Amino acid sequence: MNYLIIGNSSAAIGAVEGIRQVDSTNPITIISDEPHHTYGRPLISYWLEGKLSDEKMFYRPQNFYEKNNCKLLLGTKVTAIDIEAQVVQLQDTSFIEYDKLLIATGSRPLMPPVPGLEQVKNKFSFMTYDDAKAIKAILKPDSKVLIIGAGLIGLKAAEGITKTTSDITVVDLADRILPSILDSEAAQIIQKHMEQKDIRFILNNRVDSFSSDTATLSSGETLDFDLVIVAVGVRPNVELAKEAGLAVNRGILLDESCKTSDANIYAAGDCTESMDITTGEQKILALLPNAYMQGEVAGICMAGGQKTYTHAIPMNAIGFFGLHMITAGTYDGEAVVTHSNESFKKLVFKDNVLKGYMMIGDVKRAGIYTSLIKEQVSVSKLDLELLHSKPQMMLFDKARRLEKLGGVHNEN
Amino acid sequence: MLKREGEIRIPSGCAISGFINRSGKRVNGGEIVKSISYMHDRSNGLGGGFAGYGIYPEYKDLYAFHVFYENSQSREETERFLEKHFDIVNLSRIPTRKHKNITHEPLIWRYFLNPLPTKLAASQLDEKEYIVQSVININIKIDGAYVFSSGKNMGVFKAVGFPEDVGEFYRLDEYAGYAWTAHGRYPTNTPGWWGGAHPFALLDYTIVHNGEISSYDANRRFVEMFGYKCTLLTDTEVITYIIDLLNRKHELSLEDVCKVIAAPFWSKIDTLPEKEKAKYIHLRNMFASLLITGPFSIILGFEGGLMALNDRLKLRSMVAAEKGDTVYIASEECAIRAICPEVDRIWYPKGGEPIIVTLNKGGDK
Amino acid sequence: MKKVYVNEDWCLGCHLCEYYCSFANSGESNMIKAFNKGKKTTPRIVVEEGSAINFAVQCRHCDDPLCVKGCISGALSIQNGIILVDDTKCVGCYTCVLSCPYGCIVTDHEKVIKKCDLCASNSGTPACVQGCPNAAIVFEERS
Amino acid sequence: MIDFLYPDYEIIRNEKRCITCKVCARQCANEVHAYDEELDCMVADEKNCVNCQRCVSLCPTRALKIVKTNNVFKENANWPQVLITEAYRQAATGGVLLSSMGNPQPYPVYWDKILINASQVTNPSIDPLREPMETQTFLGKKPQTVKFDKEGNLLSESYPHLKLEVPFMFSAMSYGSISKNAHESLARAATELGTFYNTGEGGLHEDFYKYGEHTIVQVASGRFGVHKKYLEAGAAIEIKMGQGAKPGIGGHLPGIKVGEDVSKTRMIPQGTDAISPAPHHDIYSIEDLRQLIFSLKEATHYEKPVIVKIAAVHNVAAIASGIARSGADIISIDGYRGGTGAAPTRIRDNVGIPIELALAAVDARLRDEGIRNEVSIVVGGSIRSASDAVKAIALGADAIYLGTAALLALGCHLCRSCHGAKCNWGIATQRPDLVKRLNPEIGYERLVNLIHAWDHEVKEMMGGMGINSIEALRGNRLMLRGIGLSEKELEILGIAHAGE
Repeated sequence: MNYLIIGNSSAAIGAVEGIRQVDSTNPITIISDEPHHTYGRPLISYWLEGKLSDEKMFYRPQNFYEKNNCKLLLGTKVTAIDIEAQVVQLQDTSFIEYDKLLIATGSRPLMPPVPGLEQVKNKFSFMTYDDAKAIKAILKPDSKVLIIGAGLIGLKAAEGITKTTSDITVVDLADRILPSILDSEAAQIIQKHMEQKDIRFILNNRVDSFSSDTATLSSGETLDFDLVIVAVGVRPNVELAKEAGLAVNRGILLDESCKTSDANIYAAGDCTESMDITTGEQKILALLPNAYMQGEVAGICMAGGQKTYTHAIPMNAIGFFGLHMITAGTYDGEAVVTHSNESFKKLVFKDNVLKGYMMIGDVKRAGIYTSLIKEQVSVSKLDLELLHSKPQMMLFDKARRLEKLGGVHNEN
Repeated sequence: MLKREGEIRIPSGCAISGFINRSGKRVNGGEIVKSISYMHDRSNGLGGGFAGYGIYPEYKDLYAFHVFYENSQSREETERFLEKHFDIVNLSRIPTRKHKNITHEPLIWRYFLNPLPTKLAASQLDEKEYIVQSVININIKIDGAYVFSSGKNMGVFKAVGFPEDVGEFYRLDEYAGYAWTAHGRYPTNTPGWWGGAHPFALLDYTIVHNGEISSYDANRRFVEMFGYKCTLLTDTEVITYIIDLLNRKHELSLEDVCKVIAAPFWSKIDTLPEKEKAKYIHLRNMFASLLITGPFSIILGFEGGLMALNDRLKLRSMVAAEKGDTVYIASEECAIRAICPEVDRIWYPKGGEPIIVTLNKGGDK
Repeated sequence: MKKVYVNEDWCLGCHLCEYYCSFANSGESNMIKAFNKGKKTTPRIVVEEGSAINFAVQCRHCDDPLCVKGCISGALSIQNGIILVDDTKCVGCYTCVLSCPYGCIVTDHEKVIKKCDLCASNSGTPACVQGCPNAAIVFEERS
Repeated sequence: MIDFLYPDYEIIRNEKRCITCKVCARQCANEVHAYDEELDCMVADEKNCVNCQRCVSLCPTRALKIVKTNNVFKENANWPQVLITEAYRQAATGGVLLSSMGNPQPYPVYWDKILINASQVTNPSIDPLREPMETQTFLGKKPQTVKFDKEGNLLSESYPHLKLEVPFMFSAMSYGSISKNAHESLARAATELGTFYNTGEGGLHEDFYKYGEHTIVQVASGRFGVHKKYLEAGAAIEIKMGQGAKPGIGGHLPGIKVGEDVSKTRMIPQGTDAISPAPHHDIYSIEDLRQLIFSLKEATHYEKPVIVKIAAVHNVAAIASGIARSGADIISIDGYRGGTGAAPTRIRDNVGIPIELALAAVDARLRDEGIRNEVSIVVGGSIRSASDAVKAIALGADAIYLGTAALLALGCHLCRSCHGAKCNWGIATQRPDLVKRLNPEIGYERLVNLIHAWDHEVKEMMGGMGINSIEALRGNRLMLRGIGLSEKELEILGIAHAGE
């Protein structure tokens, strides 16, 4: 048996660890177009901020590949997959055979078609270690930075550079920051907090055109900048899969064992679609935990084990300047909102189950809510008052608690 | 003022010796005197005594009472009592010889007698019980009188002194018996009282004992519920009563008597087959207060036999030997070798396991 | 593997486990120092109090731990069955807080995150177990 | 209104040590401790403090101690402060004073005036670590005959008896007066130890029928929880005629302790006071007792020994003799220091006699009458240690009932506030939040430990005396000597004075 993995991030690492749970011997080959030992992709903002040294960037210890009997081909691009021959072709036109293949190609930043953007010299995306390194190389204390996009990536980028420069402007088309995960009330809290740290937001607006150091907004305002960070979204890297003839929608389509339409090919991570159980829709859930767990399921199944990945939901934990927020699920339903001190919490119920929540500030024990969403626990069985007040195990009945916490089986 | 037996309980160490000829051959009393003399150091001159069985063949159907009198009033009073209740066939002083080490001797008398049938019938007691009650009566009620032997065809001879001196004093070389026991005493604080010397006797039961039982008061208070009165406060006395109660009154075999006084441990009983287990549980439960603890080695003499027993932990020395028809038991091997240098077999009986030797069928009675 | 379990029938809600936990992880040689001058130090065990029921909750050291799988930095790992956090790698994103179905990743301002390590870094029986006055918290093997 | 009542104790809190963990406040059912947010420290109001030591025990930094207040009334040798205070209390309420646990007054404790013998030189002591040492005990009427058939099979009668692997049993403490967890601890410990616990007069909780082989079921004047299944459940039946703490009166369980479970077990309505009549209204004389004994035997097919429990009162020897002749298998005598969950103070402190004297008198009397084998004697109230037990057995007891000592093993600190129903140790209470403080898993183990320890000490003392089975200690009064006792006391105890 010969395993091949395209990609070297969370999904790929999950797959290695999944394979090794079942098969401790057969060789694994990992091909990545990035030149780095596996690193935590979301760590780049912390690195940029100076919170993390280079050696702490690594997602797994230095001896990881060796310990797991992995052959590593870094800086190497796969150009094609031949599903009949069970080989992949590399950029140097050589071939590598596989018995089981994992596609974990991830996603890439979207570049909006704004006139003049192509000519901007100091423009960056914020997806990779190299992106962060490039930004750091050029960033100076008096740099004027323009960030296009007030999503997670854009705002983390803003936080990452705020120690170096204080002239940061974030522009977004939407009426609020983090529009995909927060409602306007929650967004306001974060925005206010970030504004206190001198981040400037221009919302309901867009850049109509760029010159080399100026952006003109649709409102007519012009902004000078020394560098632009573009963070308007990502696009899954599905081309290889598509060209090989695998079933692909927006992302690669998988069954519950993370297998593609070809029996020997699996996929995981940002390049795939998952079933969001809060909506019942197939969608790309570009989240690190999601990537890892898909990768692990794929790995186990590639090695002949059995495991399924079913309880996917959108979820995010993130903090800006010490203000933490955790969100999960979807917000279509009946909301229960509580404010206390500097905290905000919104629980959304539909069809008698918790569908989603947002917590800002006090996020203690949020995972209990997450598990309610994932397990689709009927709230009629729970103590609602306790449920609304804070996440706690007490909201379950005794039998359920025993099962969850103790493995204590009552004699009766 | 030092107190004597009966006023205080006196612990003592001792020597014991005994032998029996199974075929009933009568052996000169000098033998047992010689045997016990070899354990001189186990006595301290404050008490010695002997019991001989088969020594009165001419009076073998009569009870032989040996009595100490402190004065002639007590003798007169006792004899009035005896005459009232018994048919006295013979009475005399017990022959003794002067001995330099034996002093302060009381008046020592012997009576061969039988209960007066009318008195016996009127008492509604069986004969033995009649004897026992009479002996207790004399010992408690008549000041200065003490019956120290009361069986048939047997007799106890005891005094304050070393046992070998006591043997000479009583001229034991002039008696012959099929079984003899002897006792040398090592009391720790007594001026010595003749009645307190051993053996202790009741009917034909005699006990010589080496040890100090720790269960004494538990045993005493129990047997006293059944009409006994422990006047001497000695181990030997209470052990004799226990044996009398179990063997004579409850008709337990001597083997079973041993299972009461040196009962098997519960841990042992638990492993026995059902039938035996039920029996031993019954015995231990019923006679719980007759378990004897603490060190003892005893030789029980009775009509037609000897029984030797050690406490269940064997805290006192006791050795047994066999030569032909004769079985020897003594505190120390030297006491046996002294009178039987070449034995067929010699062994150390285990704690709680009795040696019971009885006359062969047809042996002299 | 031996783990810490709480039997809610015997939990008195006295909160001593929290204090013993904080103390054990304080690095101080005595408890008074650990809480000196009102210093509040967050325990890695949480007592939930109800009207008649109380119980303490701490890391279950799951066999299939969502916190470890979701960790963006590789700070969380399983070593000999114990889920440990490497403070130097943790960036405080709280994805583990989001993931843990028992609410057992503790956050405070002293460290990025804290969690029960079964007192592996201390010694022997976990401090909460030792300190429980009613044996409601036990350290044992359960199937 | 002034009530003239002042706290008996002061709580001394070492502020340097207090870490404000609030465990004292959380654990005090009497609400003595509280946290003051404004002051950010713990405060105390000792008015309701009963000195149960719960807070002291749980304080993780040993910041607490409770001391007797040194606030004193004007000294008066005739009117001690406690009597004055009691008068105030009664003047306020018009009620009978209630107390709990055993008589605490400074009457002589005869156990402390009796010394035990040991072997020296003339006979050897026995090492219990090397030699077998037996404390197994049978309770019940002894067989009177021993006969075998020709095959050696036992023909004799036998009587129902209890076999104890240790000479201790747990004495009657009702479910209601103490908690279910306390009962479970006792039941499990008795089972593990091979001995018996006693339901007391409150019936048997349905969860504990499984411990029946190690249970003595009690029938008291209130007949609470008594039914056929109950009688059949136990290994023996005890008729409670009296209790050492309150001879002459019946039991009283305050309604506050009668919750759902207690009500069901006792077969009485929830929340009502459970009051046992002073006498059994079907026993006005000794012949009536005989009838009840045989009714109970009849009901249980003569398979179970019947115990009659009496309080030690002045003519206890004659009463015991009567009971021994009434068909009882075991007589249990409860001394005036025996415990209670609630008793009128004046009765607890002034009625009855010491168990030492009662036991000595009863044992001697039964022997004098030659009927000691008809019954076993079990004594309680209060045996405080293995040495007390050795003395009791040497005086003539067959076995020992332990009540207070067992509660101590469970954590009782003898604060003597059981009647308040707020026992902070989860023993003498029915409040669920307090009851759970006694984890039977711990409780039973501590009971087992205590009895094992005492049993071992008994064996050690026996070994010292050269005795290797408890039968040989029983009634062995020669092993005892009195010290500082009068001729009369020595005579009653049947022992000599030390030095004799």
